[in-house]
This record gives sequence, C-alpha cells and structure tokens, in this order.
Amino acid sequence: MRTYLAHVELANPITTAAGCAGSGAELAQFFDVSRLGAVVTRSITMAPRAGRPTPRLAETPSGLLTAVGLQGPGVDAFLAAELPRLAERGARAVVSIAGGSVAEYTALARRLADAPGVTAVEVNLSCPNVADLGRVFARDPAASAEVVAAVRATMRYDVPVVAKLAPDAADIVAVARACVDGGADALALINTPLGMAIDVDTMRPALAAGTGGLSGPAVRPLAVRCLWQVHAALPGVPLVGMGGVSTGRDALELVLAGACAVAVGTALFHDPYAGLRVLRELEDLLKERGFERFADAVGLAHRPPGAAPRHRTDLEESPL
Amino acid sequence: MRTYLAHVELANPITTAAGCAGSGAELAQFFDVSRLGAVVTRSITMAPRAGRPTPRLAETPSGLLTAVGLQGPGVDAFLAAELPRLAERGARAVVSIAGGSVAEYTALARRLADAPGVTAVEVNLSCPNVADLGRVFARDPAASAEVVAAVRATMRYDVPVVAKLAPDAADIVAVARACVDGGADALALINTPLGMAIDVDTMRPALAAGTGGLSGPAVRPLAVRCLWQVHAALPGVPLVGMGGVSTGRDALELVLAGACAVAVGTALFHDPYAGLRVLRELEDLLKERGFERFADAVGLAHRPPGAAPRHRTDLEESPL
Amino acid sequence: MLTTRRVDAYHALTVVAPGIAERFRPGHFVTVAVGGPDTSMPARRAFAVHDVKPDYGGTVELVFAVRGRGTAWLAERRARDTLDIVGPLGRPFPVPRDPVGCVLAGGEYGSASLFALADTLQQRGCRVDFVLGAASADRVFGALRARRMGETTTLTTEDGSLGLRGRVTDALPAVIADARADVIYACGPMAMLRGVTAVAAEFDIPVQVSVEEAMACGYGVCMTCVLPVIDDDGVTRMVRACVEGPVFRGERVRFEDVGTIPFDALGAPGGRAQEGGAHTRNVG
Amino acid sequence: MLTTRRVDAYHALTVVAPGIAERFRPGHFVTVAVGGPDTSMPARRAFAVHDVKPDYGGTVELVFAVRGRGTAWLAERRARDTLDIVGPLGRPFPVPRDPVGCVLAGGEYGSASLFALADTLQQRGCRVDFVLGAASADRVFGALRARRMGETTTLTTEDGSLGLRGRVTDALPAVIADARADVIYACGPMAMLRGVTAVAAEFDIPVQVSVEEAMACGYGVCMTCVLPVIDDDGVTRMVRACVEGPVFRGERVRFEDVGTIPFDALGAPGGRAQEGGAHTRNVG
Ligand SMILES: Cc1cc2nc3c(=O)[nH]c(=O)nc-3n(C[C@H](O)[C@H](O)[C@H](O)COP(=O)(O)OP(=O)(O)OC[C@H]3O[C@@H](n4cnc5c(N)ncnc54)[C@H](O)[C@@H]3O)c2cc1C
Ligand SMILES: Cc1cc2nc3c(=O)[nH]c(=O)nc-3n(C[C@H](O)[C@H](O)[C@H](O)COP(=O)(O)OP(=O)(O)OC[C@H]3O[C@@H](n4cnc5c(N)ncnc54)[C@H](O)[C@@H]3O)c2cc1C
Ligand SMILES: Cc1cc2nc3c(=O)[nH]c(=O)nc-3n(C[C@H](O)[C@H](O)[C@H](O)COP(=O)(O)O)c2cc1C
Ligand SMILES: Cc1cc2nc3c(=O)[nH]c(=O)nc-3n(C[C@H](O)[C@H](O)[C@H](O)COP(=O)(O)O)c2cc1C
Ligand code: FES
Ligand code: FES
Repeated sequence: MRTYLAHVELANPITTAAGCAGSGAELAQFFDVSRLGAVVTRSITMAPRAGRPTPRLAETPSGLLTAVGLQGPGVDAFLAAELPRLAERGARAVVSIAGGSVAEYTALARRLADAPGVTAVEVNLSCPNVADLGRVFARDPAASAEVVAAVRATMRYDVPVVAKLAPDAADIVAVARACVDGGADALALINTPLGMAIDVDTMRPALAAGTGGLSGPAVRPLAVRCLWQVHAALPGVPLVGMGGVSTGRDALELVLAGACAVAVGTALFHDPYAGLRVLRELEDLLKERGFERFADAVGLAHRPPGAAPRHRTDLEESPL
Repeated sequence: MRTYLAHVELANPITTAAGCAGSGAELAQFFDVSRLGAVVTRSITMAPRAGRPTPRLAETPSGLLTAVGLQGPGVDAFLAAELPRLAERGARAVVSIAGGSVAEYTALARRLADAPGVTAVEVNLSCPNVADLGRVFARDPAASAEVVAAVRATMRYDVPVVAKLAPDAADIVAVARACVDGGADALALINTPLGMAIDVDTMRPALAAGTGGLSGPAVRPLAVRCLWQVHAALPGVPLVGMGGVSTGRDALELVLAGACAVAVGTALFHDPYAGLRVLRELEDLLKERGFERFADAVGLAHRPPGAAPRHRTDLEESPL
Repeated sequence: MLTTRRVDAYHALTVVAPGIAERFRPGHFVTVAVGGPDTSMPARRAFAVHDVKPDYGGTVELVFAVRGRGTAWLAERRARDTLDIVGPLGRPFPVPRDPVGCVLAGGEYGSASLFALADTLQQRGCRVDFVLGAASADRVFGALRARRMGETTTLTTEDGSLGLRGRVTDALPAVIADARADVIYACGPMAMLRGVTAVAAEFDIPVQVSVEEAMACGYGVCMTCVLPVIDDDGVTRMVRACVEGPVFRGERVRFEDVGTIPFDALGAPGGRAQEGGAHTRNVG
Repeated sequence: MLTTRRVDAYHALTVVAPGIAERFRPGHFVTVAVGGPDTSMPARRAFAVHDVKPDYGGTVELVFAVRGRGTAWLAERRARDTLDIVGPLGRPFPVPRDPVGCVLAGGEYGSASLFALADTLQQRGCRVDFVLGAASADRVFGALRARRMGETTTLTTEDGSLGLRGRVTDALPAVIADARADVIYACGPMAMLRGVTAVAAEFDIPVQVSVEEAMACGYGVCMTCVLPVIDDDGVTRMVRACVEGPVFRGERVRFEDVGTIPFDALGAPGGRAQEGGAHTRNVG
C-alpha cells in the first residue's frame, strides 16, 4: 500500500498525528514504529515550552478537548535527542513545526534544513500570530501563505513542505489555495477546531486555558468535509487526512474524500496499536472492494459511478 | 425562571431550535407547547420549497448530519396556517426566516411585520448569498450586518430581531459585532457547522446533497466556545444558545457560558418531551446551586470566584 | 423487559409495552433508542411492529436484521434488559369495510408487518393470500405462519433455495389471478414495492405499500424521511414517510423519482423559488 | 471476565488479566475503556491496581468510587462481562533494600494501592504502620485489612464517624514518632499528599507520594497529565504523572503550584520563549 506524499514515497498511508505520539519512544515500547507510513512529531518550537496549566483535558461527547500548549523540548533538544532516536528506529519522521511569527517558522526551517532524517516538514498553522494580535495563522489565507513560502524557501528542495490547516476558517479552500500558491507541496487537514467545556459543578471552564482543541470521532464529519472541498478544488494536491480516525472504515472515509495518507491521533490515546490496526483494517477493506492500487481509492467518492440517481450530489455550500 | 430576549419576557428559557419542531403541531400531540419558553419555527422562505433530495440524514459519532434544504410551505401558507395554530395553542412563536438575498429577507420581514403573534424574528444567516456566488451570509460580517439591518428596519420596533450565527466563521466575534451594529437585538448561536460523511460501502457521499449540517452532542463544545467568546466580547447582548443540548446539565453549560435562553434541537428527534425535561432538570440544578434568579447564572463562568489557582483561565485563541 | 430469539437470519425481540400494544394497528412502527445511556448514536432506529400480545399487560414484538451498529447492539440485548421505545407511529394499513380478496406481498423482513394485518383482514372476512420473498431461504420471514394463515402461500427466493426462483413480483400476477384479488398490500424494499405497484396497475386494483425511508425522529418534525407522492389535487409533494406514511397508495408514490426532487414537485428547484427570488412563488 | 462487589462506598472489580498480574508491582495503575463499543467516551479511565492474585492465571482487582459517567458504567458491569484494560502503567513505589520502618498513609480510595505495597515491604522485613482517612466511615477503604497487616493502624474521618476526628495529616506526626518511621508512602487526594509531604519534611524523612492527575493516554504521549516537579538538576519541569509518576518523591513535587506553570519552570511563559521570539531560549 505504497503512497506518495508529494514525491516522497511512504511504505503505507498511515501516520501518527502531530502531538499525539509523544517523542516516538513511547509507541516504540509497543511495536516497531518503522511499520507506520511515517511518524509525525509533536510541533517543535524554537525554545522549550512548558505548555499550558492543567487541567489540560476534558472529555466531550465522542470528543476530547485538550489544551497542551505545545509543551516540548525546543528545537535544539529535539534535534539532539528525539529526531536521531526516530531515525535509529527506522521511522520516517515528518517534523511538525510551530511558531508565533514568520521569522520563527523560518528559523525553525533553517535548523531543520541540515538535519538528517527529515522526511517532510509539516507546518502547523494553528498558532497565534504575534504580529496580528494573536489571530491564528490558519484562519488567514495571506498569513498562512507567507509562512509556507518562507519555510519552502528555506527547506531543502527535496523535503516536502506540508501545510496543516484547521476547519475553523471561513473558507478552507481559500486557505488551501493560498498555501499551495505559497509553495506547499501537500496539505494536512484537519487540525482541531476550537472548542470549550464548562464544568457545571465548579461552574468554571473545564480547561485551565479556557478553550481547547476538539479532536476525536466527533470531528470526523468536519475532516471529511474539509478534505472533500479541498480535493474538489485542488485535485492535484496531495492531502494528508486526520480527524477522528479510529478504524479502517474511518480511514477509508477520509481516503475516499481525497486523502492519500491518513493520520491517527486521539485514537492512539485509547490504543497504542491503533495505527497498525487501522492500517490492517484499511488494507482488508480495500482488498474486499477489489482495489489493486491504493491510489485508485483516493478521492473516489468524487467520481460518480455512472448514473446513480439516489446519489446525485449537488454541492451548494450551505448546511441546511 | 423568567428570562428576557431583549425586552420580550419569556416564561422560561427553553425553546425549540429552528427547523427541529416541524410546524409545532407534531409536538402539541405530546404536550402543551405553551409550556415552553417559545417555539422557534422552521426557517420560513418566500416561496414553498421542496428541499433537498434524500438521503437527507446520516449519523456520525454523537452527531447527526442533515441536509433538509429548508423544505417548507412558503411564507403565505405559513402565515395562513402554521402561525395562527401556534398562537391558538398559546405558544410564543419566534419566527425564523431564510433568504438568498437582502431583498428576500426584507420581503419576509415585510410579511411578518403585520402578522399577529410574532414574538421575535430569528434571522437564519446560514444561507447561500446568491449575489456572492452562494457564499454563506454568516461567514461574512458585512453581508450578515446588511441582512440584519434590512430586517430590523422593516420589522415593528417592538419585535426583537435575533441574528443566528454559525461556528464556521473565521472570527465569530466579528460576525456577532457586525450583526449587533446592524441592529440585532439578540444573537442565536450556533447553527450547524458544515460536515460530511461518506458511505464506505457505496463509496459515495452519505447525503444526496453531499455536505450537511452537523448537530447533536458532538457540536456542544463548539457552541460553548462561540457563546463564551461572544459573551466575553459583547456582555450586554442577549444570547440564545443551542447546539447539542439534551439534558439540563447541557443547558446549564450554555447558560454559564452566556446564554439567557437555550434551544433544544436534535434532542427532540430522540424525545419529543426533551424540551420540558431539560427545563425541569435545569430548574433543579439551579435550585441545588442556590440560585434565586435565573439571570444570576447567565455568563457566570466568566466571573472567577475569587482566586482559584487551578482554574486560572488564560484565553489565547489557539486550540493547542 | 424483553425476550429475544433468533429466527433464521433475523432477530425477534419482545418488549413489554402496554401503551403501544393497546393503540397498535397493523402497519404501525416504533422507534428504539440504541446504545444505552452513553451512546454515540443519537438517532432512534425504526422497526415495524410484528405482533402485539396481551401478556404482561401488552407486549410488542419486532423482527429485525442486523445492518449496522444500532441493530448489532439490539441483537445483543438479553432478557430483562430495558429498552427505550416510542410508538405506535405512522399511518397504519387502511382496511376495507367489505370482505374482499387480499394479496399480502412481503420482501425480506417486510413480511413481519403483514401477519397482524392478515389477522385483521380475516376477522373482517377477507380472503388472504401470501407472496413472500427474499434473496435466500433463511431471509424469507414467516413462511410457516403464512402457510397456516393464508388461503395460499407462495414463496420466492432469488437463489431458488426455497419456493420459486425469482422475485415476489414474478409470482404475484398468477396469485392475483388465481385468487381474483381485489387489493394488494405490500411491505419490503423500495424496488419490490415499485414492482408490486406496477403489477397492481396492470390488474387495475388498489395497492397499499409500506415504505422504508431513513428517519431521524419518526413523528414528523425533522423532515428527513420524505419521498415524492402525488396528492389528491394532483400535485406532487415531498411528504414525510413517518406521519403521512409509511403506508401509501402505491400509485401515488413516484417510485422512479424517490431520492430526487421531481422538477414538477411543489417548491422544486428550477422554479425561481429555490434560486432565492424574493417575490416569486413556485406553484409546481 | 470479571466479578464485582460493593465495599462500603466503593466498588471492587476483579478482572482476569494474566499479563498485567504478572508484571505488576505495587503502585502500578491500569486504564480501562468505558461505555462499550458504541461509547461516546473516548478517554480511558485510570485506576490504581489494588491487588493481584494468581487465580485463573492472574487476576487484577481495582477499587473505585463512582464519580461520573465512566465509573457509573463500570459499576454496572456484571460477572462475565469483558473489559478492555491496559497495564500495568506508571512508575511503581520504590522499595527500600533494607528493613526500615514505613508509614503508609492513604486517603479515600487511595488506600487501595497501599496493601500490595505493605505486602512487599513486609516481605523485606520492613515494619508497616497505616494511617487511613476519609471524609466519613464508609469512605475509609481497607481498615480491616490494615488492622490485620499493620503494626499499628490509625483511622481518621473528618466527621468523626470512625477513628479520630480529623485528617490523615493530623494523626501522622504521632504515628511517625511512635513507630520511629524511616520513610512515608502516601496515596490520596492532592491536598493530603501536600500535607503528608510537609509532615515528612518536619521529620526530615523521605516520602513517596502517588499523585492523581486527569489522564487521556496513561502511557506518555498526550501530555495532559503534567505537574511541576523539581528535577535532579534543580530545574522545575512539567513532567507527566503517567510515566514519570504517578509515584514521586514528595519534596520534589511543587504542590502549591500544581495547576499552574511556575514562572521558573523550564519553558514557562514570560520567558520570551512563549512569546514567540525566534532565537531565544528560556533556560528556566
Ligand atoms: C418505518 C420503518 C420500519 C422499519 N422496519 C424494520 C423492521 O421491521 N425490521 C428491520 O430489520 N428493519 C426495519 N427498518 C430498517 C431499520 O430501521 C434499519 O435497519 C436500522 O435503522 C439500521 O440501523 P443500524 O444502526 O443497524 O444501521 P446503520 O446503517 O448503521 O444506521 C445508521 C443510520 O442510518 C439510518 N438509515 C439509513 N438507511 C436507512 C433505512 N433504509 N431505513 C432506516 N434507517 C436508515 C438509520 O436511521 C440510522 O440513523 C425499518 C425502517 C423504517 C423507516
Ligand atoms: C493514576 C490514577 C489512579 C487512579 N486510581 C483510582 C482508583 O484506584 N480508584 C478510583 O476510584 N479512582 C481512581 N482514579 C480516578 C479515576 O480515574 C476517576 O475517578 C475516573 O477517571 C472518573 O471517570 P468518570 O467518567 O466516572 O468521571 P468524569 O468526571 O465524568 O470523568 C470524565 C473525564 O475526566 C477525567 N478526569 C478529570 N479529573 C480527573 C482526575 N482527578 N483523575 C482522573 N481523571 C480525571 C477523566 O479521565 C475523564 O476523561 C485514578 C486516577 C489516576 C490518574
Ligand atoms: C493532545 C493533542 C495534541 C496535539 N498537538 C498537536 C501539535 O502539536 N501540532 C499539530 O499540528 N496538531 C496537534 N494536534 C492535532 C492532531 O494532530 C490532529 O490534527 C487532531 O487531533 C485531529 O485528529 P484526531 O481526531 O485523530 O486526534 C494535537 C491533538 C491532540 C489531541
Ligand atoms: C433537521 C434540522 C433542521 C434544521 N433546520 C434549521 C432551520 O430551518 N433554520 C435554522 O436556523 N436552523 C436549523 N437547524 C439548526 C438548529 O436550529 C440548531 O441550530 C442546530 O441543530 C444545533 O442544535 P442541536 O444540536 O440541538 O440540534 C436545523 C437542524 C436540524 C438538525
Ligand atoms: S422521521 Fe422525522 S419527519 Fe419523518
Ligand atoms: S496521560 Fe498521556 S501523557 Fe500522561
């Protein structure tokens, strides 16, 4: 089940989602992480970050709200310790980066540019833009494009740059298009939409940070919708899908919508083996359906199988 | 548990959500609908509408995707038959309106202006704007404001105009502020975010319309977040909260975030009595917590109860 | 409180529900909450009522096939579990005042709702003939009971594993002719109902069909269960299967247009109505 | 497969889990999936292992209080239901090489994890004294067993319904003094652990505390379970309770700062690090 992330070949389409697989070492206790298509790291920042106060976690119906705040060791410690360990384990490492300004993303790219073992760079655009009153990059096509262009210009030409988008944009296609125009080789969607929970006993926000990112099965319909819209508008752009995948059927749903790789995030919290299980289930489902090549399934739901009147699809963009 | 929607008093804060209570007659088979704070009608359009093809329904984890397409009788039949029946039953009727252009909303407001028994008008802004290539009004602060201003100018001064917003805006506060500046007396949030499901057996979209609106418990964290952000920015504006409410605890969560009335939608599909049950449960919870006036609970989660270090809330708008 | 048993490819589930049993008429359905209190499945599932009995104040029996997660959960219920069930819902089968000849056609689990109907019809002196079909023998529901109740009973399977090889509609004309039937009742997949309605038209006799559309509420508020039906005034409207149906006069249902909005339906797009013209009305 | 029983305010649940039983050491915890296959609760729930037994190849016993929906669901499990359980997880209690005097302090269900520890300690020749407390008598867990095992056992309740009126920390100094204890082990609510650590500091003896923080994964990947702990190099880091803990040396835990990011923690905001400066580093 080979697949391509831009020109980079992955042995299979299942990866971990950024920020959901620790340093890689935790999963490696359970299985050989080189069996995954790739391991996507947590989003690396320039400086070490302590993250947000606790509570960082609240459960919602079929979802998880988290506000970790990009806790991590900073790029230097990452390059010194985490990345080499991933390489030693034979894992393909996609490095996610996060910053508060174009300059910070650029500086991160510069550090990564010479580092061995970087299969691709994923640009986490769900970060507050310090220069824009903390407005999140991913909601602004121009700001997103600027970050992507800077990273693309800095990274080695043979390392794909993947822009990661969030569903709470007014027009996800506009952001996607801006990123591709800015030089993104692929797109990853979706990051967590902003959510919140209030504890009705303490009568205060359940998370110390107030709001948090919503992940898990609850957001899968948003992920499918974003993938569908972006694949329809930009059929040539490779998409990495994520959001609420915990079974092979879920992964197939994202593939049919347009994803050529699928990341597993929250499901790993429930089951460290979730990635391998999803992969096996996906393989079985594709076999059952008679696919010879994985690529034939990618975006298939967009191509009507002849005239099937019960499934005529008119895509006017209104929820009602 | 009296509450106020702008200057209009409601006997209690629980209403039905637009489009989730049919014509009102269906619920009236089960109980006296005048016991609800108000009945919000489906969104009324100028002409009768047949809506979208079927399948119109797909279930997702803790959510429902629907694409009904505003099927309804049109404003004339509504005024001739549905609205008078609601009045006869003693229900307070909040009339939801939907259009494809500012002119259509204005025309609807004109019809409603002289109609007896309109407690408030709710402006459903999750409609494609024909003049803007079908872009949904609610994603565009200026377009939303224009619609609200036109409706406000047309309706009788003593009938509150409620603008209903959706979470898939880049900046919900900007849309909210624009609507208030345009003359909205209150805001309702949230309408359904756009979602999608693909049937992995047919390998086609599960809904005939492709995308649909996501409702039910899965979206409650988005509703709480939107209410929280808008109440924080515009504390004087009355908010009607909705999105995934099926128990009194859920309703209280929205009230603590800032809602002075709470609408029940998808939960009615599961239980026609859901509105009354939620009301009773909410009353009990408020009593347990020692509230004497309902208004004291509205937005309470914004007001820190002294220095509670575990609950210090820093609201930077990033999901991570 | 309930009991469960397997019947070939199906599960039969009996629930004590006096309120439903009392008001039940053949053709009614119920909706069932699935997944328990912490369920991730917010939509109720609809099932035809197979039988009601006076035991324990009134019981209701459902027959169902496992299709997805909801029915899989239901299939795992055990004696004495409780079930959250709403009903009776829908428009039941209309029954003739006079003793006429009736053919009852059932496909797959659709047969389940025909036996209570047969009972009522026979009490009114009607002759009842059954035609039951399915893909294979284990999916033909109620063959024994049909043989006991019906004047004649014809079985069809697509793989020929029971009765005639073929479909219900293949066998139907001969049964109608032999029984000199005055009316047909049918319950089963949409394609079968369409075929049965065509046969009825050939014989120029009325047919009542019970349709199955995905439903979120079951009592008329959600508008998800619609199909195009020609009204008394000749106008096609998108009507709700849950309250205007599930039983319709077959010739009124525009089977070929199910899953679409026919261009001539009231409020159909194409008329300027759906384009958002402010002062137009589409009179369809 | 499991059995359940009520123990005062708690539920005890025994699961056959040979893999976990085999690797278990006192202080380990497990995580349990709740709500069944169609659950709306995606997060596992963490529970300390109370006991392991060799029966059926190895069983694990948990003791829990019903708090919310997940534990309510668990409380309804019946004999022979199956449970999805992961473990053993976390850093267990370190045990001394030499036979020393140990006071084991438990609050509420926190007592549950102390008996396996007491067993191990006694096998090594340690003296064990218990101080167990809770709000009320029915919430003191394991009093009988403590009386059987401990050199002495002191019970405290806040309402005075059992043992001394007061808190564990009120009774602790006398117990330490009388037993001439060399080390304290504690498991219970954060406030109690803080108090116990303060008492240990007064006596200048080491204390091992087992903390409880909300956890999503339990094995170190989600970063939700952190608390500020002073590292060997004197630097405060936000460390994970699930893999670096749940057992910590009490004096290393910055109890007064739990639920915050101390300004001097590595990577804390305020340092330009979190403001997004591109080339700065916060060395905390
Ligand atoms: C009036 C009526 C009577 C019925 N009577 C019976 C019966 O007697 N025996 C029986 O086995 N089945 C019957 N069905 C079909 C039954 O409701 C479905 O098999 C069941 O809802 C599937 O649920 P699931 O979770 O197992 O499957 P899933 O496919 O996982 O269902 C998921 C969702 O799809 C919806 N859905 C999609 N297609 C349909 C459809 N064609 N019909 C209903 N719901 C659909 C369900 O409501 C649910 O929300 C009836 C349906 C209706 C509308
Ligand atoms: C290492 C460890 C050991 C534990 N051992 C025991 C034990 O032996 N017996 C026992 O009764 N309880 C124990 N707990 C607490 C137990 O995990 C919670 O009571 C349980 O998760 C509550 O689940 P719920 O669905 O009933 O409650 P809810 O309050 O509905 O839980 C909802 C969510 O809150 C999270 N959560 C919030 N606060 C906490 C917290 N303080 N601790 C854990 N999760 C939290 C849960 O993980 C879950 O996601 C332990 C917790 C930890 C971390
Ligand atoms: C605890 C947690 C931490 C996350 N950290 C990051 C991160 O550092 N960078 C990033 O781009 N996305 C991060 N995400 C988002 C995930 O990568 C993923 O996009 C999202 O959770 C949806 O997928 P899922 O439903 O499978 O979890 C995080 C998500 C969670 C739950
Ligand atoms: C079937 C269905 C139809 C709806 N129709 C309308 C509508 O006509 N106008 C409107 O403003 N909102 C409509 N909504 C949105 C609801 O009013 C509500 O905002 C949303 O469903 C969230 O609440 P809930 O989770 O309680 O359903 C509809 C929702 C559903 C599920
Ligand atoms: S199922 Fe809701 S209207 Fe028919
Ligand atoms: S619970 Fe996930 S890191 Fe500790």
